[in-house]
Amino acid sequence: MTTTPQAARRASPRKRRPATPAAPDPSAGLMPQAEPVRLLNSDGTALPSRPDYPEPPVEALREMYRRMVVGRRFDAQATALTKQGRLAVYPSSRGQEACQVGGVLALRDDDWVFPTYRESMALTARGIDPVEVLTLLRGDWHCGYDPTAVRTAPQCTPLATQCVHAAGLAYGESYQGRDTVAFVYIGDGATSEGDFHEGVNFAAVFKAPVVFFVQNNRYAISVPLSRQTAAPSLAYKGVGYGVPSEQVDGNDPVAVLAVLNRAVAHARAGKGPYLVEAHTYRMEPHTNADDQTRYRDAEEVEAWRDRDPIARLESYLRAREVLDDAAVAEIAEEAEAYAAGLRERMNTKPTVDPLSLFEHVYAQPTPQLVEQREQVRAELAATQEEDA
Amino acid sequence: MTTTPQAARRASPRKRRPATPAAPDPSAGLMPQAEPVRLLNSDGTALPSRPDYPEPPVEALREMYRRMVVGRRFDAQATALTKQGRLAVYPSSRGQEACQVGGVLALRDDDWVFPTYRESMALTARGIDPVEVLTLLRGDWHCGYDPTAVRTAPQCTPLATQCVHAAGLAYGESYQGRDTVAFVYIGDGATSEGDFHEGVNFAAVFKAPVVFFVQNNRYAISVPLSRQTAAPSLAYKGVGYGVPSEQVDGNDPVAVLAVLNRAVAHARAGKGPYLVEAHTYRMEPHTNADDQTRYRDAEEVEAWRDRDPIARLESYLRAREVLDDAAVAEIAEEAEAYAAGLRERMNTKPTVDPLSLFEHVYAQPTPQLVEQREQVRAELAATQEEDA
Amino acid sequence: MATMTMAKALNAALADAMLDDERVVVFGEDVGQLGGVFRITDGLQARFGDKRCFDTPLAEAGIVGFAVGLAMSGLRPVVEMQFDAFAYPAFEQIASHVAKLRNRTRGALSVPMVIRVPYAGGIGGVEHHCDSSEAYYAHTPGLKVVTPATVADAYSLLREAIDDPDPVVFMEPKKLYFASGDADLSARTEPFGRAVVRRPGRDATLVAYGPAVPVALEAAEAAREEGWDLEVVDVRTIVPFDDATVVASVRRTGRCVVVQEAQGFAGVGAEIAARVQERCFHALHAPVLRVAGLDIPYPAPMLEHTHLPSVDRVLDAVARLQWDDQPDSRWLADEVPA
Amino acid sequence: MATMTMAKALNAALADAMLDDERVVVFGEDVGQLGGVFRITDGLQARFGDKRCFDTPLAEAGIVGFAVGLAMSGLRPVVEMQFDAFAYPAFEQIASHVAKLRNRTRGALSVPMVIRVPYAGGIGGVEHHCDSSEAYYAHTPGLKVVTPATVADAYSLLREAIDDPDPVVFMEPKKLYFASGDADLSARTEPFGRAVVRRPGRDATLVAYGPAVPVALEAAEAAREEGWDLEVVDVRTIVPFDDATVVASVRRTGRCVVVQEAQGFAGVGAEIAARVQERCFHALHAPVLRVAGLDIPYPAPMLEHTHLPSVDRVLDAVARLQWDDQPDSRWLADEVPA
Ligand SMILES: Cc1ncc(C[n+]2csc(CCOP(=O)(O)OP(=O)(O)O)c2C)c(N)n1
Ligand SMILES: Cc1ncc(C[n+]2csc(CCOP(=O)(O)OP(=O)(O)O)c2C)c(N)n1
Ligand SMILES: [Mg+2]
Ligand SMILES: [Mg+2]
Repeated sequence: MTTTPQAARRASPRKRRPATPAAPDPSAGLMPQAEPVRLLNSDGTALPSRPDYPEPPVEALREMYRRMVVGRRFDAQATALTKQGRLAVYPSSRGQEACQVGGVLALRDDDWVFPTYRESMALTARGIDPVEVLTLLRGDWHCGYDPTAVRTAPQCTPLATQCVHAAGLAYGESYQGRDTVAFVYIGDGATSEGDFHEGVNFAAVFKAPVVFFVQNNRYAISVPLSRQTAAPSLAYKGVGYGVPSEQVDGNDPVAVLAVLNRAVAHARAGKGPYLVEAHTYRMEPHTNADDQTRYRDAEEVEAWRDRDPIARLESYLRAREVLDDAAVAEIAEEAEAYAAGLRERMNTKPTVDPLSLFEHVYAQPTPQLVEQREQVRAELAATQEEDA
Repeated sequence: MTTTPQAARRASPRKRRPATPAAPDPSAGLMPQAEPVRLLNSDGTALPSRPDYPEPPVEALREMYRRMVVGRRFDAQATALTKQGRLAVYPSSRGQEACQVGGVLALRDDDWVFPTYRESMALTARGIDPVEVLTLLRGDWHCGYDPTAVRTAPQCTPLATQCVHAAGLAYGESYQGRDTVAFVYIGDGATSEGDFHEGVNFAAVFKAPVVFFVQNNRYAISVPLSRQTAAPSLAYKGVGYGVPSEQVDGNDPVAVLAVLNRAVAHARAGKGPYLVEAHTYRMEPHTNADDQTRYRDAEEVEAWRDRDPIARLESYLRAREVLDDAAVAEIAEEAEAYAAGLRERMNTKPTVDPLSLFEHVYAQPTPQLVEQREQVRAELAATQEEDA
Repeated sequence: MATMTMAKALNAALADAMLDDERVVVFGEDVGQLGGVFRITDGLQARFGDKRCFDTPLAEAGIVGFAVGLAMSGLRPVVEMQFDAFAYPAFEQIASHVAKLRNRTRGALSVPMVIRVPYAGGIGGVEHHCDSSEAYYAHTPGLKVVTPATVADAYSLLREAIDDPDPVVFMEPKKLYFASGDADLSARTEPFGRAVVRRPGRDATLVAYGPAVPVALEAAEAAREEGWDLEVVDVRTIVPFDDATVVASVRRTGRCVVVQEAQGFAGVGAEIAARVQERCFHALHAPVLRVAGLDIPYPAPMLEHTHLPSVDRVLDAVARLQWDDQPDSRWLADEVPA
Repeated sequence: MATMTMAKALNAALADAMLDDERVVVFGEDVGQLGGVFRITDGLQARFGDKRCFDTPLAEAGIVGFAVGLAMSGLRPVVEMQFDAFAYPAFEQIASHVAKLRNRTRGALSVPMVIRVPYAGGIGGVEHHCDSSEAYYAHTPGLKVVTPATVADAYSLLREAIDDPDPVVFMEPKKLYFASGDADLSARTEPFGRAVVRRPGRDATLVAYGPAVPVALEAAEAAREEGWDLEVVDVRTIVPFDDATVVASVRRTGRCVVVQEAQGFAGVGAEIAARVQERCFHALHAPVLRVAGLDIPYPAPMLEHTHLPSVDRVLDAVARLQWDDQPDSRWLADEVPA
């Protein structure tokens, strides 16, 4: 039998019914707000408070201000050091102070931070010796600090690879009965890497206490956000992993800390990972070696000065009367002293023993490395003779 | 000045305001239905029709039925061929007929299909010679068919890697003014791979006409869905890329075709990629070599028999009076003939010239390969002498 | 001393390691209830619970990166890559992190772990299931690369790898999984990093590792009839490489053939040949020859026997070791065949 | 004939290829407005539009896989990996697809493309920015691997690579980007797959490629004073390898040192040394020696000079080529230092 036109045309035995059935939305509690969370206007005046994001204690905000000011000064000093040839390269995070410092303040000392090359300010804000933080960028061969001592992974350059490390570390800690939270700093561009996907998914599947903090500063070197995603917001990626997500005005220090406090509390409570996107902006070139005139114009950068996170927090704290001229001056002095100390300590080229090349490749050098070390040792001896 | 307790306790100058402001939801049109789209009950009786997913023409459904029946018979024959040692291995898609055939029916001949090892049935349903489809599994060294001739990529084993190929192919086609759609078959497990993330994102950013069709058959070999995602549905991943997504009852042939028609139309219209998750079930082991008793019990498998997509469509088409005993018998005969033909043609071990090893490694063999080929040629000559 | 398959010996090594050290965790794809597609982790989840042996999402970079994090937290991860070619997605994690973390942190952060990779062919596997990928890892400083050829070594090398302070890529020759042999499950064989003479001989040395070792031994047997007494050295640990044992053997025999299954170009066999001729030049009566897989993508089951180093190919190479002190006719012509 | 930097020559090659063949598309990270971090794609987007030269999402597997799809659709992708170590995420796409698609489809589906990889060190780069990764690709059948050492070759080899029917991994020595030289932008130099004698000599052959070629040439100059007349062969295309040119040279000189920047173990230099001693055994007065990078993760700017093959190291190796016909004292001791 073949289908007769009649049979085909015969109306289907269906009743029409309105489009979608009303069912409970399984994405409830996972989706971010439609608009970035904001607690301060750009001018620093307060917005109405909101129950979902209680404002952090004012002491915390004042401490945040202090570290942001010192952090910005540190950042400027580091950029200056590149000009003096004391640093091989430096990626500035000027403009991202609220994010850099907010992440650190939301954490306990025994939590683990997984930073990128962009987080030098965050690390100094965490209390790591700035000279150690800059060791690698100075041209030395290691990350400077002892990651296990300061609970901070080496600054990560292969983009997004730290996401899976954080998932593993966080799972391993809870596996061993510790309530450590792992905090991942990552950029907008790096969210395009497969390792971001795998890291967030591993954390979600294993309910690992990780906070993924995306600093969306609009650019991956020269590539604008529009080439990284077609989504309304990077925070919309969370729901695909069953991970609650939020977006926040990354230049609103009060909102950043409020949102990160909630995210960290969520992770610490054993509810699994949390994803936060902070909308911010990198005021400096990608690094001192970058030529930003090729991909963005001065006006765009200027426009962001009005949203300066430090000025914003300062005027709010002055309004709250926990900051006055004297305090501002005092903190500015502290920042200057911090920079001066760094400048001085960086004033020498570090010297490194060539034979250290063979250390820490393996716990014990292999016979091949011993052989190569002896050759290098002989070469060095020879040159010394010549020089003598 | 240090913060005085008074200052700290002084209430912040805020008015309270209700939680979230009502803003337009940027995720509108991206999120899937809360429940999988279903147009038929498990018993094949019709559900109320819905404007968002108009029912496909009955001729198409009848053709779908025919290909599903033939496809299942082909699949059973292929499994049988492994027992007779005619196939090295075979991954069955029994139970997934609605998805296997639905994808093919939603496409034009000049669209491109990106299948996995699981899609042998889809490929035969697309009209590719079954012997060609099984060439690789027979132990031969190539994919069997000419991908450019049948607009079908080689069946892909490295999981999720085909997602980025599809994005590139689709973009390249539209770049050259052709309205080709690329259709990706992928499994639930493979969505955990970084290449899935990168492929969907590339397609979204470049607005490439790709339909990503996730056959969620609940298992990745032995690993259950719960180890792949903590999300309510795999379709929730789309919003993170700004890609409209839907979930569908993968054992409801009418719904599968209706949803895929819409997805393909969306892509063809230049609106970018579309993500569809089909909830289905693999009735057979992962491959003939798999021991499913280690990870799931017979009851679970049995329960899915009641949702058999073929029985479901058959009873619906009978109700629509476009199918009767005679037609069913006729199609069953066709399927038997198809299987018999395959059985017969597979009844011999293919022979391959060892020297073909050196062909198509490069457009022209390198001097090193020429050298190696001559050595092998000499070896073969020597053994022939011995045999003689 | 018990007789068992290599698969069983590997399984026993994992079980014993988990018993001796509760920091050892085993994970990967299908390693839980299924016990792995080759059953190497069979029964571990039932015995040690699903926290000690568990399945992960299907993502190899994720698996290795997750192991990095677990190692940072003080655990001892042993991960399974389901097949050789399916470890490639993890290449960045392996080359840029696993191999370098100790060095980048001056030893403050070591990530001891074992990455188990079933590799090589001879099992009639379809495409992407039979790659020989050891050279990629051996060329990456910071990794140790180990491959057993006997049941006894499978057990002891895996135990040693798990105890090792450095990350170890543990390459398991698939085709030997179900070959039986004797293993004393309490004893270790040679210390880590030592090659071993599997068969003493006077006339020439065959250097092989992993799946090529049985081929070399078989060839040595067959060579008897041709009147050649061949020594067979099993490399065992590609990194660190045991120059002493190999060089001592070749200096004694004066002739050497390196046998590997992997495609030859820029493979581990090239390194061995280069090292041997550097160190044994004046002892060599003939060039160091190599018998390796062809420089092609791993072929189909029907043709793999033509691709794989065979006893005949090894014997052909031995025959070319200039016993009559005549130069190898193959290279006599002024220009190389092209 | 014009004088320009290698960077400019590569830029010109891309522009000319895009002009000659509209199927050629250039993409990657920061290759658009920025013109690439090394400015190799400078001006291409302005000149050819953002459909011919464009930025992609930040994902290397995505970039290479996207190129596979574009090639399937008939285009000719030329992709940039920003740095050597940042190509590792694409390793699976390169090894399992780019290298194998032609073979897996009996030639029905070829994916001609060029994967540009700025590689190696000598530029004071920080970690992950100076890997020498050529051996990973050279060991993968189905890929061609090319590396220019001169400005003229940079232009012509890139043009040839783009025209080539096979996928080519094009390794660009970073430290030579801004070295100037003469290039005739219309001419091709040698045919693809040919090495070239950069400097004729009688006493010994230095075989080098990419960043090591200038070192070898400098060493050859310096060797004059020591009374050695050294020949320098530039390999140019690692795959396919030009045995004829190398073997002819070594048969003439009777001595050979292979120079490479990459860590030595299982590197391309090992393959070259193994091939040369196989084919030139009776012509050799000394073992083929290798001068390579140390077997360590690429070191910090402060120490890279100690890691990199230097003129002195090359001369030390040449001095060990047993001119007095005495065996190399280094290997005389029965056991190797350990
Ligand atoms: C895997 C990998 N690919 C490429 C690079 C080169 N690279 C370094 S930073 C950068 C841009 C990163 O942008 P984003 O993630 O937004 O972070 P941001 O620099 O803006 O803080 C790129 C492409 C890298 N480090 N790693
Ligand atoms: C990159 C990669 N890793 C691992 C494998 C081994 N493998 C083959 S099929 C499979 C399970 C895939 O599950 P799913 O994606 O759900 O597809 P299904 O088999 O259920 O159709 C695995 C792990 C592979 N082929 N590729
Ligand atoms: Mg950014
Ligand atoms: Mg599945």
